[in-house]
Amino acid sequence: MSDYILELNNITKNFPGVKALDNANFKLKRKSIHALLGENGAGKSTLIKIITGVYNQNEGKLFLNNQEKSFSSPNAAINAGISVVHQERNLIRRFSVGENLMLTNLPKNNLGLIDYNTVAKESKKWLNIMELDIDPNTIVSDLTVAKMQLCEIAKALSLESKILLLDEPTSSLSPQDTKNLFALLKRLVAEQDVSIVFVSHKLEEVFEICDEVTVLRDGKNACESEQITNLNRQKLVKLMIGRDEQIIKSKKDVNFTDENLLNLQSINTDLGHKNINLNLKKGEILGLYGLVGAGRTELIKCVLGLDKINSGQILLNNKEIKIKSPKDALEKYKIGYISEDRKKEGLILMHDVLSNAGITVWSNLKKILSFLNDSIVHNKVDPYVKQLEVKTPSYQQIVSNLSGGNQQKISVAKWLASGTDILFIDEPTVGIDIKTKSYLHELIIELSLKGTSIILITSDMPEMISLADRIITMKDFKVVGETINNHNYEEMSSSIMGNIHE
Amino acid sequence: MNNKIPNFVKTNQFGLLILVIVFICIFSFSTDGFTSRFNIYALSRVVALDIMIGLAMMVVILTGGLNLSLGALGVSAAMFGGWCMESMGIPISITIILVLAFGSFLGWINGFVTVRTGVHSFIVTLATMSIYFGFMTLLTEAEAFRKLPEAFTDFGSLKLFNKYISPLLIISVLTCFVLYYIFKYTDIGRKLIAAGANPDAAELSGISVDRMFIYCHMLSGFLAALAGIMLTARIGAAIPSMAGHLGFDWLLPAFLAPVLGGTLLSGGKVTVFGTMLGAILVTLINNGLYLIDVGEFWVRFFLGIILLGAVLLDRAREYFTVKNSIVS
Amino acid sequence: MSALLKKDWFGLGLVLIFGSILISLFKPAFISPFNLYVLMLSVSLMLVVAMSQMIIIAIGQMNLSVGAIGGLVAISFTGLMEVYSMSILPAVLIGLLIGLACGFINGYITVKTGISAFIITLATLYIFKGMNLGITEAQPFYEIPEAVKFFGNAKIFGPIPYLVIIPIIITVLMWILMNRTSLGRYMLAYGNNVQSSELIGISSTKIVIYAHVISGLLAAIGGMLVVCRLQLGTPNIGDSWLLPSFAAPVIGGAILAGGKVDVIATAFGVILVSIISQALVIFKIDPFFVQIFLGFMILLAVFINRYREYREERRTKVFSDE
Amino acid sequence: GHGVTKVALVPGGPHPYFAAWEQAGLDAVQDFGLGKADYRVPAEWDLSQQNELIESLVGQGYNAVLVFPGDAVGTNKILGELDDAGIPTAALAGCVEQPTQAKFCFGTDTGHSAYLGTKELIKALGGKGKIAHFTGFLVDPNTTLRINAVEQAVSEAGGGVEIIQVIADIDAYEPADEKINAFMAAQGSEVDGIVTTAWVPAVVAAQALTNMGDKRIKMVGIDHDEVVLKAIKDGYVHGTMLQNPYGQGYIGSYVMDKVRQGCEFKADAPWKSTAQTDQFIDSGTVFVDISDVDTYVMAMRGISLEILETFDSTYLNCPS
Ligand SMILES: Nc1ncnc2c1ncn2[C@@H]1O[C@H](COP(=O)(O)OP(=O)(O)OP(=O)(O)O)[C@@H](O)[C@H]1O
Ligand SMILES: Nc1ncnc2c1ncn2[C@@H]1O[C@H](COP(=O)(O)OP(=O)(O)OP(=O)(O)O)[C@@H](O)[C@H]1O
Ligand SMILES: [Mg+2]
Ligand SMILES: [Mg+2]
Repeated sequence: MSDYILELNNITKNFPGVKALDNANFKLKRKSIHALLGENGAGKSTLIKIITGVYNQNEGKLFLNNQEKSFSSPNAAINAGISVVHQERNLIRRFSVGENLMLTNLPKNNLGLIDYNTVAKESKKWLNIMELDIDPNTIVSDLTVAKMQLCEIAKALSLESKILLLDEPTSSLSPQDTKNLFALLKRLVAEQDVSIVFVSHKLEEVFEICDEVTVLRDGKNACESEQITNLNRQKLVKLMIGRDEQIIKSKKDVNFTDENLLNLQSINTDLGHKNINLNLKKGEILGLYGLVGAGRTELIKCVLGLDKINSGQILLNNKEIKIKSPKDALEKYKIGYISEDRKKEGLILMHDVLSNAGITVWSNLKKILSFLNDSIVHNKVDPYVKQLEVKTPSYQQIVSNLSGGNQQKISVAKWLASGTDILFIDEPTVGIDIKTKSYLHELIIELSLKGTSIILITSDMPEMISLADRIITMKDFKVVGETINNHNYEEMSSSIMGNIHE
Repeated sequence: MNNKIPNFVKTNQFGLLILVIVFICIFSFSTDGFTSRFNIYALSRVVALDIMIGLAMMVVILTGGLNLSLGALGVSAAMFGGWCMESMGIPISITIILVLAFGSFLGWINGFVTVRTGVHSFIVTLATMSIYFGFMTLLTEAEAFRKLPEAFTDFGSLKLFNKYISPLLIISVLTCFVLYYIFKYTDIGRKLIAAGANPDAAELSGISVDRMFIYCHMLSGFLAALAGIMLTARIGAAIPSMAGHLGFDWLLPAFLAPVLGGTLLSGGKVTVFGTMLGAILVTLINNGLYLIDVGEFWVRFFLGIILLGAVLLDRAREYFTVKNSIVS
Repeated sequence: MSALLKKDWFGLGLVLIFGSILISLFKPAFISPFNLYVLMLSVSLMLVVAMSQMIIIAIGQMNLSVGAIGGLVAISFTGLMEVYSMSILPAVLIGLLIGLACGFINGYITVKTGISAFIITLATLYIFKGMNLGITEAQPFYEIPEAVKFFGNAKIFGPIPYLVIIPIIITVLMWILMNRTSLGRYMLAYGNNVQSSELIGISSTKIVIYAHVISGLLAAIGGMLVVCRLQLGTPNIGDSWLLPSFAAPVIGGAILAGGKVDVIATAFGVILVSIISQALVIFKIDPFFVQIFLGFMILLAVFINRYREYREERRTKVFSDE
Repeated sequence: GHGVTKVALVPGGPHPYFAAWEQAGLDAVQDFGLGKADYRVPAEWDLSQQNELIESLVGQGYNAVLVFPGDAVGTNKILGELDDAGIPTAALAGCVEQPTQAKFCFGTDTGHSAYLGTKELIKALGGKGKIAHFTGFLVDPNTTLRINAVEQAVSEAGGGVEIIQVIADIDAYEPADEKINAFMAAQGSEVDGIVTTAWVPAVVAAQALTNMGDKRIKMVGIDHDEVVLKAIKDGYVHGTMLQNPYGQGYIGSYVMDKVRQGCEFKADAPWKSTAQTDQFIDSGTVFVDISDVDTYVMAMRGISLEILETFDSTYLNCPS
């Protein structure tokens, strides 16, 4: 019997217009945590989906415990003892947390009817294991993104499978949640003989918990089951992107003036924000840090007129303004917002790349009688799409067929094209590979150097510290602290965490 | 990308076009009368109306909604036109403008109520269908307007192109081109589509989705009113029952054309020429079935079978083209 | 209490209670036994039809052919008894079988081709209705056994008609199905999010076919109940079902994009629609005003019930992505 | 000298009322030597469907069309176009409104029939009482005629009779059942008589009275649905206004053939006038109650033969 619980040999997968996997190999050792890495669109999720019966490979073989298998449906994979957390959220939003956790195996009473008491009890058990303090009867749509992600992991655990596939499980988790999760994963491997595949763009995490690494580049193996101990960050990055990583430059010369551009004065909102005071200076990158659920996104949405502001003022250039809608914000005040939820709010998934990238500039580009054609839009957005190296067969590709990271690039590109004065950027690098991440960082800095004022929301502390000029910390819908960033990681992070935990 | 097959071939429109041609061949060979001048002329008028009705529904389907009040709205507008011409003696051209404005206004009501109350357009238009039709019946006391200007009614029976084609068809085809232009080549058209496809994302990208939805409903009202005028011209009178009780008779063609044409019911995608071809296909089949003697009572049955066959064939075509575009 | 407030049927229940009290204050005849009997009859029939649509709404689709199935079964049921002198039970069974077959056809084609159910059932609407007309040539069947007539018109006790028995059983079963069985929960999950539920391992084929089969069966039952009630099998049965079949679940808070239906609220929706149309008769509304009133009442009812969900509902689409 | 006559008999949609036309057409072919007299039914009750069918019939070589107008006004246009194309048409069973190019209307004066029915009802009520009127779609111009006719009959009865409610738009069984029963529940004890002027309400109201076992309320229905006839026999319905669909189809086909052979209508033909047309020939409207419900078919046949025998001499000038 070989060491490998799962083996994929020479897997090829074709999509219309794209070869997602090209003779890729993957071997998962028993009782190991195996990192599956690669740039956006490298084929990681596709591989996971082939293992779990979502797609069928065009060529190649899959062995489970040395036996050749092919799963015709997700159910077949589940029954074979493989559980998975997909990159996309797959909870049923209108169902309770408990029911979602138990959905594959709803407990029945002797009449054959679902026993909701047991559902609650059983699911509570798994929530506890995850150290999640959620009432199992909570409806999923009431949860924050992070809680949903944790629930999804709890759900995968509840199947008690021997193989656990995690596709970017930590993308919206806070450092603390991530730490807890890793402790749990290590315990699972040690105590219950579970083997884990771990996909992530955060290399620190990979070095923290993984034993072996497989890297994909353009659907091919850049390396196969390499011991983590043989690798370091540079080597890994080089495997992934084919060249050395560029170190993010932090923005050295602070060129913003003391002039206040945007001012929020004692804002109270329907959603519960209390007495929020904020000022954004011209050319500044103002960081808005907080643990997930601190109310940052919602504050921005209130500013954009999507939710009600009960009292307080918004000043632009010291003149009071009333923003009624994002349209107002964009067209009257040149304020834009890059959403954290690209699927729901950032992109029109069923439309092609061109119309997604161009949506914010249509109004500006239109000619007489509102005339507009593809080439006008193309000329405008092309530089930005090129700059971000969006990997797409053409501008006519439907966005939902792009990999997650490339989708994110497009939702950024459209705001770059719009040329706003003020940009709210919400979690810009969730699910973005390191190469693009550094591009994005450069871009944000470049933007601010060119005079765009930016409010940056991110839960990625290193990112925050390398980019922001000044960091405001929020907690429970209130501002709890403000720090000038000196780009010293140790100092800044302890000061920020100090604000939060005081 | 694969270049062996031209892009047009991959579209639903192409599939429809083939079907239309196939059915034309079948019917011309298997029936006498199909290609007669009278029949083609008659077909052109029916098609004209079905296209217009289909387009009126299509622009609301674009928002992910429905307009059940389409028929009631069209008839109300037509009756309003009849009243303008017969009772008020308003000249034809001004009447047409008034009717279109009136239709747009009723559409605006649909849109406004939908957007402002948050009640679904399905329910809103179900209710306004009842309300528009009720007011129309009440105000007209179910009386028709028959003394319309001759220039107007003559237009409905005008025969062009060697007496083969009704001018109504030309209006519909022109409307198709205008709509195609709007959706493809204007800022506003793109915004309508974006708002329909993902309202949240569109809103956050600086599009006023509410306004776009209202525009869609107004456009629907406009097109329905245009259909109403065309029908009035065709039957030479404005009649309360010309679209059946509550305007129901328009609903099936209204759905059939865009749906066959490939318009996505979930919104965010329009196919103007698909809708046109869809309307042509349905009218052809209907006409052909009357000509081939299947027995009138079975006409509906065969229409259903053929419709089903048509969508299945189209699906097969799609499957085939997708398979062919896979890189290997 | 706050849990109660969240229920879809709560607002509707209040509207129903206050509405009924208001109507009976003005017109005491409203709560006369005979009127209650009539009300129960019309509610019974529509209840089955609404459930037949509701289950399809649950999976995020539409069934335009409910009426056509009901009509086809109604005339087959009576035709078998009249032309082939079949006795009631086998006729009922064959009727159910036809409903099942029609539903299966709808479900099977929908799920196997991936074409929207709206289109498939639009086509089968023509097919089923066409068979109906082709068979009957628009002639009704009249020879109905006495037992069937009795069932349609006798009362159990007081104002309670026999006819309510089956719809009540169906409603209870539907409640259990949608709330206490995995099949029902999977249907809702599927309606919520097709991709997710497929990833979870829920079989689309099974869900869609089951939902359509149940819908077909319910439509068949509806058709036969109408026969009991009308005491004749006319080819027109089912023609007027389509809009009410949607109106009741939607008034009851169902989201047409799928994943959210409420059996009790749907039942209340049926009652509400019946009361409104009855009130229009009781108050002797001038026939020329009836349509206008009806429109405003429906809008009002939905508006009151929906106001709470204003935000969530604002941009829900009729159809989920295909 | 105009070739064989091929008549199409086109009802407004699938409906049992017209079923007799089929046999009538076949018999006419036998008896009068027509080329064809076919019963062709539009797939739906829908004016444009009917128009489409008629248009396609021309393509199939029919050269005379008898049509139940899908709309009393709207059907005129197509009849005009047929006439222009040299195809004679006539309205059958119901009339189109003038001006029209239909040669004549052969059928029932819908308004007058409602008027007579109401008169019969009032007679049965002994000249006083409260009555209700159930009728079809409001947008059908015939409905307005019927409502007015019932009102006229009531007003002529002096002050003794009162219309307490009109229920319209109930041409489908389920809504009719719901509304008529709701009416019975609310007004059942008050109302003395019911007049129905459309097929479906007549069936449903007859059924409702039968179910209730109520013989106090007098009802006059319309047409010959079995439910109505049986209720008359059982004493729950006072009577019904019958028309003569077989005669319409039979004689209609005959006349179309004559017209195609070049016969002209006499200038002084004794046309009757209705609210819609003044070129009306009554195909026979009779009131049937329990006394003659079993024999009405014979009576109808008598009427038909009588019309047929005198038709040429009364209405036509034929080339010899
Ligand atoms: N359903 C699909 N249809 C067409 N192309 C697809 C489909 N799914 C994935 N692709 C393409 O296959 C390639 C691999 O995508 P995949 O999602 O596996 O990338 P990934 O490695 O998971 O990237 P990310 O880190 O961004 O999640 C991409 O080019 C993507 O556009
Ligand atoms: N008092 C509250 N009322 C309503 N929702 C709350 C409340 N407290 C927390 N939430 C939840 O927290 C979320 C607010 O988090 P928001 O997205 O604004 O946080 P954030 O700081 O932007 O975090 P991130 O963007 O990292 O997710 C809401 O989605 C809501 O579900
Ligand atoms: Mg991925
Ligand atoms: Mg956020």
